[in-house]
Amino acid sequence: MIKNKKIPWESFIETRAQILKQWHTGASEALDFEQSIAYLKSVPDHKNFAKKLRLAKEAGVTLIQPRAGVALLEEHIALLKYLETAGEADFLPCTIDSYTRHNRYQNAEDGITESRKAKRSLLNGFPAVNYGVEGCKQVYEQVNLPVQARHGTPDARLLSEIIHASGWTSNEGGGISYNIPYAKNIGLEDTIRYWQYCDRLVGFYAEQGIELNREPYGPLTGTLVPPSISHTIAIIEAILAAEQGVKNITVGYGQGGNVIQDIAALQTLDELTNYYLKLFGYDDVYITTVFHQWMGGFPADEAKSMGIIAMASTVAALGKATKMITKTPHESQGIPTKEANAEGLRASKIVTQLLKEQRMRSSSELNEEKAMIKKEVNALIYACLNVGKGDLAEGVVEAFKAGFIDIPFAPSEMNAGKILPARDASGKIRILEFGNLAFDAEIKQFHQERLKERGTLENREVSFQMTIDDVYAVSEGVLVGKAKGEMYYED
Amino acid sequence: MIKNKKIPWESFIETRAQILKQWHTGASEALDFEQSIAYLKSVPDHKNFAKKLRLAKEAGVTLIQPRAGVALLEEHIALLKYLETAGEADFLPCTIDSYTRHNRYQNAEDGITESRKAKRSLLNGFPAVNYGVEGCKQVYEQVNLPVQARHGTPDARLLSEIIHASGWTSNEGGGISYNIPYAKNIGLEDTIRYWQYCDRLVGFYAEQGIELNREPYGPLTGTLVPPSISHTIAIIEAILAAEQGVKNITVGYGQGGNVIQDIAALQTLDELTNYYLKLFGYDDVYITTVFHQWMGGFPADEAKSMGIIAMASTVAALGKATKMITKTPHESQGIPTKEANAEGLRASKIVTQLLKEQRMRSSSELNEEKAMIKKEVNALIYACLNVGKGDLAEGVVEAFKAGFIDIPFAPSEMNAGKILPARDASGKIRILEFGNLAFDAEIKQFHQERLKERGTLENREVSFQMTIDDVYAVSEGVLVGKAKGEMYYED
Amino acid sequence: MNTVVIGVIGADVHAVGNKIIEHVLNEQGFNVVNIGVLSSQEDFINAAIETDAQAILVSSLYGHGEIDCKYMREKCIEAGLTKIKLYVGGNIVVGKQDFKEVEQRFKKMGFNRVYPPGTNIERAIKDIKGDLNV
Amino acid sequence: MNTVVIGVIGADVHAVGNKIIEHVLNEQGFNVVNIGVLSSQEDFINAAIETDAQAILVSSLYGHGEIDCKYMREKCIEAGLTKIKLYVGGNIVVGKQDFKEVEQRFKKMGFNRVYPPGTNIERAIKDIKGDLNV
Ligand code: B12
Ligand code: B12
Repeated sequence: MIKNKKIPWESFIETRAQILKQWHTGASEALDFEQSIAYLKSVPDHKNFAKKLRLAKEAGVTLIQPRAGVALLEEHIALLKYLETAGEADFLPCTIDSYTRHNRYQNAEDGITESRKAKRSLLNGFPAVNYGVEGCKQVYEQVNLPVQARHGTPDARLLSEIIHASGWTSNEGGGISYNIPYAKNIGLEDTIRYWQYCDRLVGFYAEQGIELNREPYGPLTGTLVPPSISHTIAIIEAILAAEQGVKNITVGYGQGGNVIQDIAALQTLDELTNYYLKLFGYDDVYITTVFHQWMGGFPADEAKSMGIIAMASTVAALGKATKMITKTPHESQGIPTKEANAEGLRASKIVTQLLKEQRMRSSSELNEEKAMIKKEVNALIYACLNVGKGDLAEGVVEAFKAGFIDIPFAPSEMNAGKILPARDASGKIRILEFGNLAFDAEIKQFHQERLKERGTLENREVSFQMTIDDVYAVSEGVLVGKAKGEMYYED
Repeated sequence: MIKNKKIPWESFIETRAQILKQWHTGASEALDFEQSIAYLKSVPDHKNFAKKLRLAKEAGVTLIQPRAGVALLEEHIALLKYLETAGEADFLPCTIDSYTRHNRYQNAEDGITESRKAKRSLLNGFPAVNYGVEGCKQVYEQVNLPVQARHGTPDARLLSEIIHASGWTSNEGGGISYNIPYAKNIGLEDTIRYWQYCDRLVGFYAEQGIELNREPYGPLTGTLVPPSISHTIAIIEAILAAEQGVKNITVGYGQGGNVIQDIAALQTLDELTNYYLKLFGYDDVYITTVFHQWMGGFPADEAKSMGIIAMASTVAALGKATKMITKTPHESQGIPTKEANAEGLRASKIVTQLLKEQRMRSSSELNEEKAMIKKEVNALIYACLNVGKGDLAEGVVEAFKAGFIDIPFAPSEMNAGKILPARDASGKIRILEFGNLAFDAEIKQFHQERLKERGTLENREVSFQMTIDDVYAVSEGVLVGKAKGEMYYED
Repeated sequence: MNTVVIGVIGADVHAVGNKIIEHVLNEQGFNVVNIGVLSSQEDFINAAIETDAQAILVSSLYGHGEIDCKYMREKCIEAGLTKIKLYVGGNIVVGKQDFKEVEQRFKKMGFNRVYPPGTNIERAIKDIKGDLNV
Repeated sequence: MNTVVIGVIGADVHAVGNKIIEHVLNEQGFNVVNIGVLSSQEDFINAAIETDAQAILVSSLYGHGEIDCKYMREKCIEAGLTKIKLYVGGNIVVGKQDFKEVEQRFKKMGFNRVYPPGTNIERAIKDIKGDLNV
């Protein structure tokens, strides 16, 4: 059974030899640690993800980062440059294509070839492994901002080796968050092990005096995920990363839609992650937060999408997220053009800048929400520790098996898939069906009461139909889904 | 001296005869009260401004309205129809051109002629008086939403006669708010008298069982106006309107930029207006509020403008404004195209709809801000009453003369023009130079302390340079203006 | 009973729409065989053969739909599914493209009906019922 | 001393930019004659004659600039102001138009320099100083 234990150096090195053979680009000399360390040490502070995040947190400002990645290297670089200048991005991403995410490097290679022929990207991201360190270094060298890999890769070991050796100073992902929402039948133990490797790599660089950032992927399925559930995953992945020696971690959260719940979530995410890291003895980890603009279905209309983007930015700024991942007016349609991507960025930029001196202060509503989130996270973490007999890695695997932790709408068979979320009358995400979720009666009652309130108000049963209505709601322009045929009061 | 006294019917009728002679369209038979009353009685509820506002307030939803007006009748109608359908507007405006606002009907006529020749609007609004009741009825009849005249006309008597007789169920303006920001040397007594006439007209229709809405113009110069000052004007104009028999009033406020100050302003605007109306014995006036999206200089970039628009919508929704006047991505450039106007509307619409179940609850910061606004408004109203020996009409005229009330950046010579506003460290609008503003030492100290805090933080003098920096700030993408050469921390 | 196979093709893991389509088709009286996300053409075809399905509803959200759906009609015919109806929907190409063109491309590949992003599934069900004479 | 007349032309009441222009020009050592908002061509010309000004800075924000500025150069010449420099800035036409074209239109009307929306006044002052050899 998997344990939350630092991978011994010899065993890491042994695995590494295997990993680097998975695709021919793994054979590059630039992957020799001597070379990669020297290269990473040459990264200036303003291109170092970890350092820039520290500065932002101290200044109390929310920095912005888009998603972006295309099949062809030159085009990818041109895209990033555009987002840096015309988009005023603070951080750059390289969003990796889905074949690479599933380690299908041959498919990705074909995708590159076909894209060259078609003269447009047929891949939904940048196939970093295929380009190898040489290609990825070009990306890093030709931009002036910190670069991060963003993906959804259950086994990102080769990818991680390549990107860090190329000067990319952050890597998104985690053994749970890049499995449950992104895979169907890959074991959790496996993916946790894979990501322990990725973390160990970052921990190794840390030992060499190189500070890299790691970002557990917060929003999970992006669809009505209650904050306590995504927080629990984020905290566990932060702890697993810290054990491998990671010193700079950004925990994430996807906008839910209720302003107060979202700000409560942002504040508790920071507070709880710090609390648990210290509790488990990881004293020197620097924590920042990332807020994802609405991750569910978008409306087709571009102006309305811009509305959501700026509204989300208001929440991120008032909640003092350190970073925000932006969406674009093309979200509902497909991968955005560079222009659309930059529009989303600039709308976000002005809002975060306008509000940088402001923050949401406590109120009884905010305090109640924060207290609930904390109570729920504590219950979930406790359940994991309990079934893991004190070990969080083992614990989380067992907790998923038992359904003590359960993520709505996830494709993975490792996930019980029994809980159903729905919004309460003010749009806060609550739980309708608990499955085996490790909540006590008091917590459950709180959720049930809130949903009953909504049911009474809307004069209907609290049922799966509410969940469905809520899934559609935002793309139809409201937050709380209304029963079919019911009049929306809007004019 | 002017008094806050209902205009006697005979004297109203006498003046009316003169007014209707100001331009040939005043001679229309449709202006006979018998005809206009019958016409107004045929207006269905969903096209009645006053009734739709009531419904919105009860539902707790924020409805939206653009600005729009062009020189040619057919084009103006097409524009409104477009904003109704493609823009999803809830209310329609007819923004009146600047020649009409200054009663220069011959200039407006020339503008119509030249616009026909040029095949594009050379006027900055719709010249309603020139089109007369016949033209204005066409506007009303061809749309499905309530229609309002929005202008800035010191003497809008003829205009008001024409628009109401045409089925337009709301009129923006007031004797102070359509003078001080919109004129240079027209006496306050005169404009108050003109607007008493407009209100008396609405009051007359009310006696006939026709509910029309009146909207004092809230944002004044749109430039760093402290909420207490615009509130005071709004409250006084509401009282003057109520005295003339107006029963449905929408008081307004222009976004300042600090979220908490803006929400405090929205809440106190409603609370104070109701309080003072009752205090003066006007018991049956229905009050709603209107929030104006940022009224100062906009950034040139369209995406950033959309960001401001949606951020403003977030504030309006959380502050539960009944109505919001929207801006467009073309704001910094010029009168928007219909497409740009509709984009601003749709971005606003989705935000107000998403947030319709949410509102900002009290917190100590909000409470403090509300208490300050109330204290300041009370001081200003008290000063007016005092110099007016109990009469608010006389009082406000005297108060302006003495500089007890003073509006920043106003063009009018009736305004002392001695106060200077500036933002505090969190972007709240405070006062730097008080002139003769009727604030006591305690209030002044509060403002001074807040500004000193900012000065210390920015390590510079509290001076007019701060005001200038703040005027430019939003168009440069920040709220609190920074001293020249100072680094903005943004990346 | 009208049996339809649904699933999400290729390396695509978008599960939300798939779960909702299952629910709504069930509600509307179909016998729904849901092979879920990350399904290959073979998975779809095998499921259709095993369950004697009349239609396959392919979802593709992540952008690789154009690559993943190539030769699907040919493979159906090879496998003996000569009469099966093929539907595809979701965000089936990379980026915001002119949908008329996209539709043509997929019709040429042998899909009977092609749906644009964010299609309301209930509207599509009307088409399907018509096509299958339900 | 370099005297310049500033003001806002026509039925235009936008006062904020005007007040800031006055402040900045003063700071930069100009002798500023501010005739304020709602000023006619005659007001500008009379002020320039009375104060022996070397330049007139016309602001127009509200959209009627094109109508309001017509024949201003001709009137200046008539009044004997044959050498005066004419500048115009603000939002001088209705709507978002191609600025190159707008500039041409106003140059034809006899304006020496034409400024687009949101022009930073300090940058314009550099031009003015150059033109007046300050
Ligand atoms: C939620 C979401 C996610 C979640 C998915 C969680 C999960 N496991 O389900 C997460 C965050 C994990 C995710 C990941 C990724 N996503 Co995603 N995601 C979305 C998002 C925001 C909403 C999708 C959704 O759930 N909608 C709600 C459901 C109810 O609607 P639906 O899926 O559209 O399905 C309905 C209809 O389309 C229709 N329908 C669907 N299929 C069919 C078939 C037929 C025959 C018919 C008739 C109808 C029909 O009926 C359904 C029910 O009403 C969309 C954008 C959007 N729509 O706003 C992007 C989007 C689909 N994702 C996209 C991408 C690219 C990715 C990633 C590659 C990451 C990236 N580059 O950013 C990865 C891919 C991972 C992988 N290997 O698949 C792109 C696809 C781009 C394109 N086609 O050009 C989109 C469009 C976003 C964008 N504009 O870039 N994503
Ligand atoms: C604040 C404002 C108002 C306030 C003005 C208060 C007051 N009395 O001053 C109020 C609310 C009263 C108002 C009213 C109206 N406004 Co107004 N207003 C604005 C707004 C938002 C900001 C203007 C401002 O103060 N900017 C800040 C100052 C510092 O900048 P500035 O004025 O641009 O001036 C600077 C530069 O341009 C430059 N500059 C200016 N002049 C010159 C001249 C020279 C020679 C040089 C070198 C430089 C220069 O230097 C200045 C200092 O840096 C603008 C839009 C915008 N810019 O975002 C619309 C805008 C100017 N208004 C507009 C309109 C149409 C109106 C109204 C007709 C109402 C309406 N239809 O909506 C009325 C007109 C009333 C009238 N008779 O004039 C339009 C003009 C449209 C066009 N040209 O196509 C604008 C562009 C908004 C829009 N997009 O529709 N407005």
